[in-house]
Amino acid sequence: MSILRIRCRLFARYAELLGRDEVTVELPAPAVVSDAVRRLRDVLPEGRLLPERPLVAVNQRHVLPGEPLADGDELALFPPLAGG
Amino acid sequence: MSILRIRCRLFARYAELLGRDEVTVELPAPAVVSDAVRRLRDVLPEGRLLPERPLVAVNQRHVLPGEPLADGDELALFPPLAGG
Amino acid sequence: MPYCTTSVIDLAALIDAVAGPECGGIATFVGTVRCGEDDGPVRHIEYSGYEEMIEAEFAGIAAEARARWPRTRTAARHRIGIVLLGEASIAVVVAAPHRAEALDACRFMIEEAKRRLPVWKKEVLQGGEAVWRDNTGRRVPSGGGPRDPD
Amino acid sequence: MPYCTTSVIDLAALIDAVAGPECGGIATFVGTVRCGEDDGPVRHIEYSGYEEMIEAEFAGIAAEARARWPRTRTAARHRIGIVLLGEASIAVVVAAPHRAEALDACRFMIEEAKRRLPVWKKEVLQGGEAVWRDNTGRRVPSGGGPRDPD
Repeated sequence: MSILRIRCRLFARYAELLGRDEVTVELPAPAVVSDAVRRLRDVLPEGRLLPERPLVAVNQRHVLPGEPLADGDELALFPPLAGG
Repeated sequence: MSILRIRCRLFARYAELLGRDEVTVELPAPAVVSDAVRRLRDVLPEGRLLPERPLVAVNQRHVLPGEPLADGDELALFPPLAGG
Repeated sequence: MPYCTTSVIDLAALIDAVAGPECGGIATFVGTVRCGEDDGPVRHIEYSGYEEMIEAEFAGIAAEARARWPRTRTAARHRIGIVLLGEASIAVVVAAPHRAEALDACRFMIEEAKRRLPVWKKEVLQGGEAVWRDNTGRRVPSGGGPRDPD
Repeated sequence: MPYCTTSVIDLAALIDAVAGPECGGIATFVGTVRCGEDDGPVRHIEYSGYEEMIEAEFAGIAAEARARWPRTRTAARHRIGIVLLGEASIAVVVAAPHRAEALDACRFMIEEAKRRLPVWKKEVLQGGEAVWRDNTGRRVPSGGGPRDPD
């Protein structure tokens, strides 16, 4: 069974809440975005402050929670957007 | 029978076509805008160059050809508008 | 503040006139004299208008916009006289607390201005010939030519 | 040309960048930091963003606009960092041969920017307290507070 290394980035309030803006998680393949989010909620101190279904981008592209992940992907977790 | 004196103004291409930008006509009351336009087409040299139903304003307000006229009104005849 | 001007339109000044701390969005539209591929070689445009009525109509359009979108602040100008290629002939500026109001009111004002302002334009071509041009894009030679459609 | 900037947004420069003799209309939208009656006393706003992705998203939005309205030319900026009351946080500028294309594309771009740009804002109140504010208008105290809705 292969392992996916996913670089997870936290932005704005999420980075503030968890006191960090980056963490790498390893997941058994195959995995989708929501698997990585669940892992973050489980393993990070204060991880439960993250929502179960945050806005997410993979490799700088907005995606849905069912998006498959590949080894080396960057997963970004976004609080509600506030641009403009 | 009372008489309405209507000050008629011609703008842009209409003024150019008829070589004048103003003429006063007298009409028997009651009269509407289209009566005044018909009179202009009848009495002015080159008056037939004016359309039978031009854009019109009475006292600086856009109106339809059936608009009643009152003594002293100003009637403006407009070529198709080109503002903006 | 008059809506007609014979000077270059200063968009920044119009924006300054409507901006304020309670406004979150400013929408503008600027119409410029163009010389596109489907046009002949235009040297400049001469705008003429019934200026007192332009003032009345533009004031009415602004009042209608503020009645429909009460929290908007508006400014507008139409240039009269010779306008060179690329210069602005009209500008509409609307500030509002939220963007939808600003965008909707700006569009309303430019559409109504096009429809209602008593303004005419004569294109002066590179060779010196002049043609009247209406808002349907139809050209009519200056000084004669076919009658308007009845 | 980067879409993110930490400097004051220069609307005139953006307009100059898209204007041209083939363009007959220029539509712009500028979003400004406001302090309206329903807001608390805001001192300034701190915008932060995922800058590489803002560049990618804004470039995508502009490309989509040009695909849908092929004759448009576009320019846009989002400011990052401290933005004072009344200053612009975002500007979108669209030039086109005809006004409908310019207005439609401008609106499309600002709506998509609001929806897609990875940008966040923290309001710093007069007393120094900071609150995160999302685009629904909801305030969340900085550093804690309730979870986002799932």
